[in-house]
Amino acid sequence: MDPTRVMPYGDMPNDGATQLSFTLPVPAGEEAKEAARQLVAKMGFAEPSVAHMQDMGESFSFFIVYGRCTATVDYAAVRVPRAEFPLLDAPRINAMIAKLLGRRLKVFGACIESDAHTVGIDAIMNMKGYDGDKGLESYKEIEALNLGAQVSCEDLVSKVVTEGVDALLISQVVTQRDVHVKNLTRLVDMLEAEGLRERIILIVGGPRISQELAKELGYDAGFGPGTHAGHVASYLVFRLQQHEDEAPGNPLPEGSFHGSHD
Amino acid sequence: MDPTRVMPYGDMPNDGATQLSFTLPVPAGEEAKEAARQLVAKMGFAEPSVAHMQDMGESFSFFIVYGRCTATVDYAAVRVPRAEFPLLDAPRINAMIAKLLGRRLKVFGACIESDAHTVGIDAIMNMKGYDGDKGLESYKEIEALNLGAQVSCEDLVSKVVTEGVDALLISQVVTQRDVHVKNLTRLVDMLEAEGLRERIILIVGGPRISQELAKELGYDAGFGPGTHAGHVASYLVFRLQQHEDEAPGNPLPEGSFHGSHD
Amino acid sequence: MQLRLDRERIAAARELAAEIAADLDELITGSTTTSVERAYLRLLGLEGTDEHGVPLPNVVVKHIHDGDGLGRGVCYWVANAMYRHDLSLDEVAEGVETGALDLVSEKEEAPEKVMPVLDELAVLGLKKIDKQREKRERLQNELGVGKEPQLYIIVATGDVFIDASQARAGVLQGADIVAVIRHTAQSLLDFVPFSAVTGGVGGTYANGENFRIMRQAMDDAGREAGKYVMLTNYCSGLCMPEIAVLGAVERLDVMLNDSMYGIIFRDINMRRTLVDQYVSRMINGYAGVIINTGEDNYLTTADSFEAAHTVVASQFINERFALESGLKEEQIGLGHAFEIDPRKKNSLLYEMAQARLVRQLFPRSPVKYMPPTKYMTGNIFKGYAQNTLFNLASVLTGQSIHLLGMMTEALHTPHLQDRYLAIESARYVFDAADGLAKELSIKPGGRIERRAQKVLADAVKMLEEVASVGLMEAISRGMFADIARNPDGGKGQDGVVVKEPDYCSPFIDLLRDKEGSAHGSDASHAIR
Amino acid sequence: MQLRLDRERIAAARELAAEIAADLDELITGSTTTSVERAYLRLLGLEGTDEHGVPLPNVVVKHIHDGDGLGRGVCYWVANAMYRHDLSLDEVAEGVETGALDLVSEKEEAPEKVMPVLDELAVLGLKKIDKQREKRERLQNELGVGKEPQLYIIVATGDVFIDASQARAGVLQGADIVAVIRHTAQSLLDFVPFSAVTGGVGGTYANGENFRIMRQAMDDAGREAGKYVMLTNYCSGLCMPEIAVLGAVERLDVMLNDSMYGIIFRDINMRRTLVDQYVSRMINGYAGVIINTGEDNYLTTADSFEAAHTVVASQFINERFALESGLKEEQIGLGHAFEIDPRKKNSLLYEMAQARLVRQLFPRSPVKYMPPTKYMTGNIFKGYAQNTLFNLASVLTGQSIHLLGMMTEALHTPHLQDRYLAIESARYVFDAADGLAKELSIKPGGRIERRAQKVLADAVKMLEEVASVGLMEAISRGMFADIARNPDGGKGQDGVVVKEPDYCSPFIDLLRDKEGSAHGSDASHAIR
Ligand code: B12
Ligand code: B12
Ligand SMILES: Cc1ncc(COP(=O)(O)O)c(C=O)c1O
Ligand SMILES: Cc1ncc(COP(=O)(O)O)c(C=O)c1O
Repeated sequence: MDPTRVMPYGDMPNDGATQLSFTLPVPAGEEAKEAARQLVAKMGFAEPSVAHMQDMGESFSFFIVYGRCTATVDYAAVRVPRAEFPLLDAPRINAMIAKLLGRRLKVFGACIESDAHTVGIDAIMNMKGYDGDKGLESYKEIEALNLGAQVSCEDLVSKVVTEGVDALLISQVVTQRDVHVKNLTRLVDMLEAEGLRERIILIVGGPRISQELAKELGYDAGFGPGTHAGHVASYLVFRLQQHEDEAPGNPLPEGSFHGSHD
Repeated sequence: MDPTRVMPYGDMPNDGATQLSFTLPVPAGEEAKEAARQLVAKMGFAEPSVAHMQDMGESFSFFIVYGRCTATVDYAAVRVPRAEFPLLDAPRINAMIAKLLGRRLKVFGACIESDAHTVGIDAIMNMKGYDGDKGLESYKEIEALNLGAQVSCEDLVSKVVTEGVDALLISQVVTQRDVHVKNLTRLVDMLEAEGLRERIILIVGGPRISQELAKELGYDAGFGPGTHAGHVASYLVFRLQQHEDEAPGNPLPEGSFHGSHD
Repeated sequence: MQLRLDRERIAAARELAAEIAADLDELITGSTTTSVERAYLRLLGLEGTDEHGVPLPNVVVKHIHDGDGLGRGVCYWVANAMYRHDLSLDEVAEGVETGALDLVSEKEEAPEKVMPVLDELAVLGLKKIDKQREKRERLQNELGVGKEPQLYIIVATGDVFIDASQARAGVLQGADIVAVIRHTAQSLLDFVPFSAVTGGVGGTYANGENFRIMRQAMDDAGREAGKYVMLTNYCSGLCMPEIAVLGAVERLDVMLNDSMYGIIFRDINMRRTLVDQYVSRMINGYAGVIINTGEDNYLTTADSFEAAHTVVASQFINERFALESGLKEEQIGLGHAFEIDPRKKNSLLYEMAQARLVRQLFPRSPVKYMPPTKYMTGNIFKGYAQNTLFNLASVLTGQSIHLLGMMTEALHTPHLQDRYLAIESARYVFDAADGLAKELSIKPGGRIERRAQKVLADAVKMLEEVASVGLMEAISRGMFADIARNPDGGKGQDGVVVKEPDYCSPFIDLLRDKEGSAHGSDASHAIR
Repeated sequence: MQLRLDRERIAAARELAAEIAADLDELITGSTTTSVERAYLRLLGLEGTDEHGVPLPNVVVKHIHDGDGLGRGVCYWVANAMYRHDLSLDEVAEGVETGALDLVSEKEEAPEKVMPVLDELAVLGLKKIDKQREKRERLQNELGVGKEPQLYIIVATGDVFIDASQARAGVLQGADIVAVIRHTAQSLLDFVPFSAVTGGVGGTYANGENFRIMRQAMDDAGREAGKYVMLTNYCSGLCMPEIAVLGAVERLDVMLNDSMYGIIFRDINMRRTLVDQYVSRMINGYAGVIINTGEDNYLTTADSFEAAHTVVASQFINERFALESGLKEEQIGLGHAFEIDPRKKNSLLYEMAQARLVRQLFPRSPVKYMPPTKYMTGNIFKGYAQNTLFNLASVLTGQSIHLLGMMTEALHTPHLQDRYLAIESARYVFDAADGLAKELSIKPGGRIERRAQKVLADAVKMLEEVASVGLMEAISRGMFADIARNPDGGKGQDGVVVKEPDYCSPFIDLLRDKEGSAHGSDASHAIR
């Protein structure tokens, strides 16, 4: 297998075998089938073959098509942007926070705006955690507060101001019509308008969140499916460390990662 | 919906929503996922998103990806090549044969070479038929003989010579490594070499056979899934009629559609 | 496939539920809310919006609430103004809108004098519902209804015309019930958005216009498919009673309606939504609507195996609340779900125990059986297999309303093909196993029975605890869905008002009187 | 989940099957075939090909057959030459190849004199098999085997190295048994293609090299997966006994082996394949190989519901033939299938009746349960649902060898992901319903039981008819699979030879003697 020219493999190496399915808004029939075939051919698949056409009523037709993918990927050259940081265990995380900050790290979590899916943020924040990995509440050097569902950006920003936090953990699960992008952008804009953005670590997570998207939207890091609290805590320490490295020997002044009341 | 620019429709009209699945010969991991995403992007899908990655062992990874198809098809312009002929009922077919030919039409069916899948050809030839539609044996003006499975091209061609047939119905079901194309080509070549090709109606059928492929391979017609004997019988009459039209009033001489012994 | 269950225990559960409900009776019947009052205005026929697009019922009720007069009921004030100035309802509303009228500072005539001006409107309002109810019965008799388990699909595009087209396709494919999912945060809106036919996220706005459009589409599709198609929408949230009215008037057949859901999953204030629920269920009851409750959702946040009994406990409570509002058992579609982790050994065995238990506890209720959602993944094929077993569990345990599982549950709101494939698989499984349940018996004393009995026993234990601390405290302790809410938190608290002794509404009696006051009846089959 | 079945009727079926087999005993034990004789040469250690690539066993046997000497057995002629010229087996073969020797025109020494020259080779040949059998037992004890229903996957790429890699992945995913499907027309080849490791169509060539490569790959993968992986190939077709030898020597664990399949679906001559089957099963038996029969295939050509009893009737006959060859019940993997039209109402109910029936009729046999194939379509999702119910039927009715259904059955030989998804769904269903069968009973006298009883009764009726006309005539009448074959038709007829009175082969006794002559025993559990 040539790692610089990787392609799908169904029956034989490099046969490109790919399964597709989609619905066309045309009535089922020979013309519809041919349209499906042409469509897949236009997308560059060789030998497109309609395995199944189903009349779905109301002039909708469902298709299952097989074709040979003609593209290849240089697997050797694939680079995935990710937040690169060492994974630490809880005692080490606590020790590092104590050493670097000299006080507990204050972290707020919230599922913002219309989103009411708290299971993800609960998994990260709450004692119980996820998949056997305890949440941030279990870290003695972290003061974790989970604000729950449907927290408006206004409320959240005012909490950052009044209660002072080092890090905000935002969850977004509903993504239809890109509502998550709208919500996340709104929050960053408001934090920036208040001059708070640079003073906090801003993290977002959810099933459709990637590091890439997070960066694009102005967040420090993005965490997707399967994240554990340990990842997030390690990342937080990594960021504290980074700060320390940039200003070595210089203990973090109160308020540097901390919203103050001014 | 603009019929000249038809594209897939999942949630909203023209959202292009398409589901793909395939296997890549690389170990599961972030790089593999990114490779899958890139591959789908290279095929022209917008917003490719990996819904699922599964380690399958042995450095194989399975992917389910959603993307937005960007191609459109001019549905209004789609033309499907098909054998255009009127569908007739059995009495009419019998009457037409009697009138046009003045004798019974002799039809042999066979599943050729290594192929042993007779269910399809049985459905067309045998009394019992398919889906409630009786086979060619049930037509009183057709003399139908089903030679069954694994008939070698040699045997078949010699039968055409010795027994004299008007039409040959060939079935091909196994298509792996294009073995059907090889078998079908071999038969046509042998019939041509013997000077028999023009004297018979040559039809092929099977789950992966289309009119297009049939024509390409030098057959008169190709029938795919869901074919009934009635279709085939109607087509045969249509061909007899065509002949009649070309030489009007001129009854078909014995032997014209009939292999003779010379 | 019958489970042997302890009848004593079931009776105990019903008694505890009655106790729990009774404990809240004073709060519930002694309070009204802004949305209850708006609902009454809607029933009286008040429609339209002001120039800012605020619905007139909101304008009027806010006006009275601001004037601290809600304790007497909006109907009183409106009637008072109508009576005094000889105005129509619309004219009164207009007066409020323009500022020409200040209802609460009007001279207060005696209720006996003013209230009769509403009689005609009230009766007219209910007539609209009567008519729809009759039409439903007529159409159901004419066309018939789907066979149980009835296939329930959802549409959720955010655009009612697209919803309608996709739903019509679904009906032609075999769906019996169609639900339009609501815009993501509509339950938090304290008004019903007018003329919002497009633009919803994760669902379409619920309002009268959209109900009407869908009703028409489903009547048409149903006629084509040869059955009466049931139409569903949501009246949980801050506008429960209003949406109940809209649903009743537009002939919806099923309404999701559950305070517990609102409290727990939408952080709506307890008092607000309990009061709203009481009135909305009276309306649902009157309209012949089937309600659906949301206990199934508990298993998405709590452990889906360990918390099985919380679903059952809540169902008993919800049944009681429903009966108190005058709903009949045949209208109480309690929710439960197939949510056990598919990686758990014997998950199907436990699911069947649970599903059969619910079916036997509420034999006359059209229980709503929810598909796997929590443990669905991006692996749509695996998901399709999970849904296949769900379909099988449903037909084997004799469920009523069968929500179709979508193989893409973890990915997006249903696409056209997802819905089609879901219907296809369910029809296949229901046919394949059509008579199978009759041919199998559950081993007495075996694991299925023991599991069902344990869930029931745990539910009774939980009901005891709830009864002893009260429902609101139980919720505060996170006893449902592992989510805690406190009585003074949540949205909409400010819309709750204690009724004055001279509180007036023409509807309470009118609604209750329907069908020989089923109100407060027992579960008739009831083992108690 | 137990069916009540009529023990008398089962006993009657076994008696009729014995009659049917007895009727053919003279033909079967009184004849030999070219491939039987080639198999003996292979057992004696003759390998390699001539310069045209023709395997030496073929060269030698053809030579003797051409010389009309096959009735005495190739072993006699070879031994005669070896004895007379003091040559090794290889030297004799070389002599034949070069034309230096003409075995049948040699002076014929007395068998008592010449046959002993083969003794050592014969024992050596069987030793190779003994060793493999011991190795299998050792590895199975060490690593354990898969739990029933055992997951059986196929690979069919036409290239053994690709097969091996895909099969290894399958084992890591959870497969217990791996079958390499054969090149499309290999069963019609009258020789075993040598060194054909690639280039197969619809499957890979079956030969010693490929068996060895796969065995190694499966031993490795099995070690990694922590179980002994069973390897399967096909010894139906014109080379049945030879491939049985190759399989025995290369430690295959399962071999598809069935004359009925060859006759009906491959148009192989009846006499030829019945004789071949007899000897190949002796070899399978000796090697501890499990055979698989092909009755499941009948339902792809005949009506899958109406013809259910033909499967059962054939299974009784096949069991008898297997016992006659010395196979033990634990080695007789009779085939049946989940092939009822999924559009048929109650298909699952009938499938379960049929599957449970077969399981109870042959309780000690590792029956092979085939997935839906005939009614699979291009709709891979629907197919996935069909396979999910198949998986469920399998675990509920307690099947042994579970052939995984592929969602792409109607489209292509399995792709990597098809196999993975099939394993995943089966593992999910088997876990989800692990203990379910124990918790359910079949209602006595209900539809499941009645259906099973009817199929059994019809099978007995059919066996009566077969017994009265004889098996060959029954086949001629199209009683199996709706396909008729006549005794004098089909391929390979010219390779059948009646044994002379002085026919010799050292193997018949050696093979039978193994394990205290199980030969011809009854189904030990047998109700008869
Ligand atoms: C449970 C659930 C609900 C529950 C939520 C209960 C609750 N309190 O959370 C209830 C029943 C209330 C619900 C309601 C709705 N839901 Co919902 N729901 C789900 C469901 C079944 C599971 C979600 C879940 O709990 N996943 C488990 C957690 C652990 O996974 P996770 O969120 O991905 O979190 C992990 C990572 O992403 C990450 N992570 C997540 N957040 C964060 C944050 C940070 C900072 C970090 C570091 C990491 C991180 O770490 C977590 C652990 O690894 C999904 C379908 C599915 N199977 O995914 C639909 C789903 C999410 N819901 C959906 C919808 C549309 C709704 C509704 C809006 C429908 C409606 N119109 O009424 C409503 C309203 C809710 C609302 N306004 O948000 C859609 C969203 C479609 C889309 N992509 O836009 C889904 C996908 C279902 C569907 N196919 O339609 N839902
Ligand atoms: C039944 C079956 C068998 C039976 C065949 C019995 C028999 N006597 O026919 C048995 C068990 C023997 C068998 C064996 C094998 N099979 Co097979 N078999 C099937 C199966 C399950 C169904 C085929 C069928 O009967 N379809 C029903 C008929 C009615 O449909 P049809 O053939 O398409 O016919 C219709 C039309 O196409 C048309 N038509 C067909 N022929 C003609 C001819 C004319 C003239 C006309 C007008 C119309 C016409 O009209 C018919 C009615 O509408 C398919 C899987 C599937 N579900 O499709 C695999 C399948 C066809 N088999 C397959 C293979 C590989 C084999 C084997 C080669 C495997 C092996 N290596 O051992 C063997 C060997 C057989 C051989 N050499 O051909 C593959 C082929 C893969 C490919 N695309 O190349 C399939 C797709 C299974 C798979 N996924 O691997 N098989
Ligand atoms: C009882 C109930 N009400 C309402 C909803 C829908 O939520 P919303 O109120 O956000 O529309 C659900 C969803 O599952 C539910 O179960
Ligand atoms: C008993 C039996 N033998 C053999 C085969 C395979 O066919 P072939 O002999 O063509 O390899 C099958 C296939 O289903 C079978 O069931």
